[in-house]
Amino acid sequence: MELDKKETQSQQNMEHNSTGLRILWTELVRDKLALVSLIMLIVIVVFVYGISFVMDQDEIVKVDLFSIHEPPSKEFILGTDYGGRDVFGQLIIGTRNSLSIGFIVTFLSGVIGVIFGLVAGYFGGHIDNILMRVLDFFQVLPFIMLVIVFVSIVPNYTIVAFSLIFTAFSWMGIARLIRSKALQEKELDYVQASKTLGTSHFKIIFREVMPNISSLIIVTMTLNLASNIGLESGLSFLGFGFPESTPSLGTLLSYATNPQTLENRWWIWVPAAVMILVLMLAVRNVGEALRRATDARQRKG
Amino acid sequence: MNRKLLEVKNLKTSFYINDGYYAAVDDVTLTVNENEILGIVGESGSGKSALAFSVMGLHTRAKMEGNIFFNGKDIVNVSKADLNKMRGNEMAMIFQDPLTALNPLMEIGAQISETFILHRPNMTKKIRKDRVIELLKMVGIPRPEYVYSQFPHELSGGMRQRVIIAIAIANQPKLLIADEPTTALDVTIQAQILDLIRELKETIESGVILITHDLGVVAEMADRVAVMYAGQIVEIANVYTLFKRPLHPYTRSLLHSMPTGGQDKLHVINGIVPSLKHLPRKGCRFAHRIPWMGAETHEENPILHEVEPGHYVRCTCYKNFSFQEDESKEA
Amino acid sequence: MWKFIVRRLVITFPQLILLSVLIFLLAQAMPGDALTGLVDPNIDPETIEEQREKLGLNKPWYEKYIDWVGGVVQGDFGQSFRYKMPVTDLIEERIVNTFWLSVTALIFTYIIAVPLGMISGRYNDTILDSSIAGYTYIGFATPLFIFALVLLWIFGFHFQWFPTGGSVAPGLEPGTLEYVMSRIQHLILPALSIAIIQTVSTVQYLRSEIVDTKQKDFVITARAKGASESRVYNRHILRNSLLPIAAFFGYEITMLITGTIFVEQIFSFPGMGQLFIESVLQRDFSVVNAVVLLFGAAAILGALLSDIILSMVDPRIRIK
Amino acid sequence: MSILEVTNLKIHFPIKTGLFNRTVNHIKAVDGVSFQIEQGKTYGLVGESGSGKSTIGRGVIGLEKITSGKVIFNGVDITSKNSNRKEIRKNLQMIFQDPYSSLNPRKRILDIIAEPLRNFEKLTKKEEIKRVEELLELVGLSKENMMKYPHQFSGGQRQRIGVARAIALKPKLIIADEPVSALDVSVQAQVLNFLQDIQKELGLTYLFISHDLGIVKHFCDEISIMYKGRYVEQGTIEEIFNNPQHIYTKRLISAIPDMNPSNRDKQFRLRKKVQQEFDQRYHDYFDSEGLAYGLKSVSETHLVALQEDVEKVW
Repeated sequence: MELDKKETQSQQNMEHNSTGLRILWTELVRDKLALVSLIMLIVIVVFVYGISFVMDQDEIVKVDLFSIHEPPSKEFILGTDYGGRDVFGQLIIGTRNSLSIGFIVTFLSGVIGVIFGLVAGYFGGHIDNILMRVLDFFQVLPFIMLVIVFVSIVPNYTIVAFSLIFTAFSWMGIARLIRSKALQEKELDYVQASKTLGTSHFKIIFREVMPNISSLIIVTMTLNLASNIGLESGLSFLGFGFPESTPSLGTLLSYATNPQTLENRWWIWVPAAVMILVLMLAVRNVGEALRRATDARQRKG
Repeated sequence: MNRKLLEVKNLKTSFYINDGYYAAVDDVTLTVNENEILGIVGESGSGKSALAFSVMGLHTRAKMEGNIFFNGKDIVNVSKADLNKMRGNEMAMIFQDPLTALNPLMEIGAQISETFILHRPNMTKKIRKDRVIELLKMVGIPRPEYVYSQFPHELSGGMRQRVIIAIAIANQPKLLIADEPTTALDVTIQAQILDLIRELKETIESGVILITHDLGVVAEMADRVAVMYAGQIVEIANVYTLFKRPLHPYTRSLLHSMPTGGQDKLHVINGIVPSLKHLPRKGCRFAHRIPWMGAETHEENPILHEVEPGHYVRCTCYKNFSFQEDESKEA
Repeated sequence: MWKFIVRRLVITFPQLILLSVLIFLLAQAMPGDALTGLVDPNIDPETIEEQREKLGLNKPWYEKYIDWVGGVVQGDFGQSFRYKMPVTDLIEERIVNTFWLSVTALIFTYIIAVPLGMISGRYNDTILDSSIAGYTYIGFATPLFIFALVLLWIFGFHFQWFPTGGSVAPGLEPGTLEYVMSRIQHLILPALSIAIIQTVSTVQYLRSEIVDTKQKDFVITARAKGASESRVYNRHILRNSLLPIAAFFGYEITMLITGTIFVEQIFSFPGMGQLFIESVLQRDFSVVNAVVLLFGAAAILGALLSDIILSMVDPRIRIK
Repeated sequence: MSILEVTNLKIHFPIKTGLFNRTVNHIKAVDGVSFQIEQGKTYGLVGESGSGKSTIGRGVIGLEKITSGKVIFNGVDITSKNSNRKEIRKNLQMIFQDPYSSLNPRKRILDIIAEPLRNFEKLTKKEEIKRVEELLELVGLSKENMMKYPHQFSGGQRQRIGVARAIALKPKLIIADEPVSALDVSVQAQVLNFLQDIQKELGLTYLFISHDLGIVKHFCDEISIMYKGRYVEQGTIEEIFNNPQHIYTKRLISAIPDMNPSNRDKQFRLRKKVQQEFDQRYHDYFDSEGLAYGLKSVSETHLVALQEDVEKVW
């Protein structure tokens, strides 16, 4: 039984590995919820980036003291905030900014994490030991606090600076995951075979091992995108995200720390809250569907 | 002749895979008598382990049809509570992988004692411990008092397999099922474990089902042998008969492909064992792997039939079968 | 086991030192120093320079670091230039509040997570499991601060069941029952929001741990012994899966820290998290440093504690 | 002429414990092993798990760091720093145990077989495809398979693809590390026959590592038995199987299940007898650390690890 099970399992693994990307795609399309989420995401992205292209950002963030805290009306679909600024406009720009930062940070931390993890896992031994101690240290630190401190002391604070700080403290999760997978992968005979065939370490890491964990990378990065959007809006909520002039979804929510706004002016913060929820759920749905596709065991139930 | 202990009748065990049920064990009929070792041989995917799990009622998600009579009860239809009364008591199992079959967080003593707690609830703690230590001694574990309070990871593979055997024989079961008990072990350890199983069988006088992929193990251990291929039994015979006069083409091919020394070339069986989903559901399942024999020599609906007393074969194609090499020599 | 613990401790010390160096370097990068808050801007530069020399602010960085660490070890975090009082005094009352908030949140977390994880692991792929999965699904996607805001909105403002800010109602005498009750009342909402959101990962962790254990070979061995399903579950599966959970809470400290920062801000709860945000906004950096150092050390020690507990309960580490 | 000459090979793995990962001890995976393989022959290394047989193979090909000793391959000392690694790599190839994990599931058969060619020979696309076609034909697979992925093949076919990759550079020596132990009996036969065929065709030399005495007996010319990193006995097939000298060899041989059921009681008694001898005369065969003694020759080709004066007792 055991032997049979192992055999079929390894066969299955190989099967889904070899055409991994294609299977990821078919699985994603088969999962109705994930498909709907994906379509919704695409619509939001196109809509938000499209509109913000035509919209005049300066116009939106301009303070208009004659129309403070107006409820939704024809002129302002979602009303205005304490500065008389159009909430709908801010929502669009905010969503765009939150998404952009999410993409950038996910990509950067993904690149760092994957390289770090692959190197640590593939070489193992002392290199792994040292790298993992570094990683342990970074991971145990309270992420939010350090980002806040860095954000507050960086001299000319820009979006680039923010992305870099954010990235500096968010690559560890994926690095740990990739490393543990690389540790398993390098023990497999195909890696040993490549070594005996005279292939260089660099080639083995990136041409042989990496393609075999590509689905894991995609899945993890998708799920990271969701959590990065959440973290960014949290930081903006606390006032340590984007610079004041660039609205984010968290900025809109931070107005709700004013009890008056929280209690009586729902139009300012509820849309942003809903938007964050929708984005995170949609991205997660896609990510989870991808993960189910890669995790044969979960698929079997 | 010994009394019948276990009778399996037309057993079919199916698993749900993706889109439907597929039978891993298909139309299996066999008996195990008291005080005998029945060997079941087959390659991976032949359904031999699925059969063992069926007999123990260990499948959680399988659909079982047919009957398995043991001690007057039909395991296929017995209640969970009754099944639990039988398992570990009247019938017990030895598993393939000693490294994973023991609970890593429980002391060895506690894991063996559990069988007494379950089936001999009146036994006092003191007696229980004595019995466990006695069992450890019986399966050849040195320093049993010490091992009693050790954890599995402190023992070697061979020692762990002995512990698993101790668990299995604790209540002197009438039927002992050994599922590839030595596959994960080195040859010298294998020999020790097999000798141990044989000796224990003599002392507790139980029937044994020995499942293995190794023809050599069967030759050394079994009284009777059932050969399984693709979920079915293709041949059952007394062990001497089977090794001297095998009939079914699969049995004969298998024996021919073993390196025994002396041959120049090993016999190669064409093709591969079909996977569960792609089994031919009609006709002789081995048909397509004998390239030099046409389909017409195989029966449409082969059944296991008795060709001489105690020797059963599925499909009548064996009458026309000889090895290609032999044929070409004759020609 | 002792070897393991000692090794683990050996890893912890460099972590603590690294943390202190990091914070010290951050402090150096921060505008202003210990004197900035104290001196009157009208005093002439020469006097300031004199003061600086006297306070040791002109020493090389490593000497300053040693002075600073020496102070920290004795509980001296310097002066808050905002409040003109020692940071230690400022932190003292806040830390008690945050401690109780964290403990309450942790208790809630375990009350919620363990039963849910057990149910959904044992009855996986049933309706019960799916409904719990529904909760974890929403919980994962909901940022803590949004959830806390909504709780505050509904139960604080709309129904007015719970206070909307502070740690205790004003005017109550410490030590009285009313005082204690009021404090508890102030804790419930913030602690619950942390627990309900943070719980999600614990539920999932426990569930997958149980589902994994269910498929282990030794579970089949137990069944083959004739153990009933409930015995198999309680004696073999649950025991083995709860073990990592027992050690989980040390790691939760990092999550709790993040949680308190948000929640204290939203519920105006006078704790360390709120102090931290306030101090950063007011550029009261000596306070910021102290808070980061304490929280960082708590997280490092929490991880240490988890590993030690694990090494004590798992025989595979205990006996080597 | 011997193509591979190993002298006093030692491969030790450090055991690290303590506070600073200090090396406190060594696992002597291979502890002073010497042998030579003649061109065109098959040399079998036999032992149980942990005997160090695989480590020798991995050490020779460079997957494991050699602690000390000399490995002379094709007249070149490959342990010395200045030896031409590239040339050695080309002539020394390996076949792995697990046909499922030894082929990268993400690569087409073409890319798998062409990997060594791309590393060592600058071929045009066309030449490369032609070479791969030839190799596939040699291992009995059609060229249509080139664009397929490993999962589309059975275990036996995959193992042959692994062989095609190993012989792509026309090596002189192939290290086969348990090449059939992951396969079913019927498929084992197929791969073993095939390995013999290409050996004749290409004049290959094999270092055949296995735990299965039955297969070794069928496949090898000369074998050695390993126990805990040391040689216990070395000789031709006839010498080892018909005239085993060391108790461990006897034990190993008596443990092989006999395919004739009529012999079972004889086998059982033999094992009991060997076990008795093992228990009684343990110290004649193993030193105080439980390791084998140094080798002494019984005949020109037959070497046994025995204590110096044990012959007198005999």
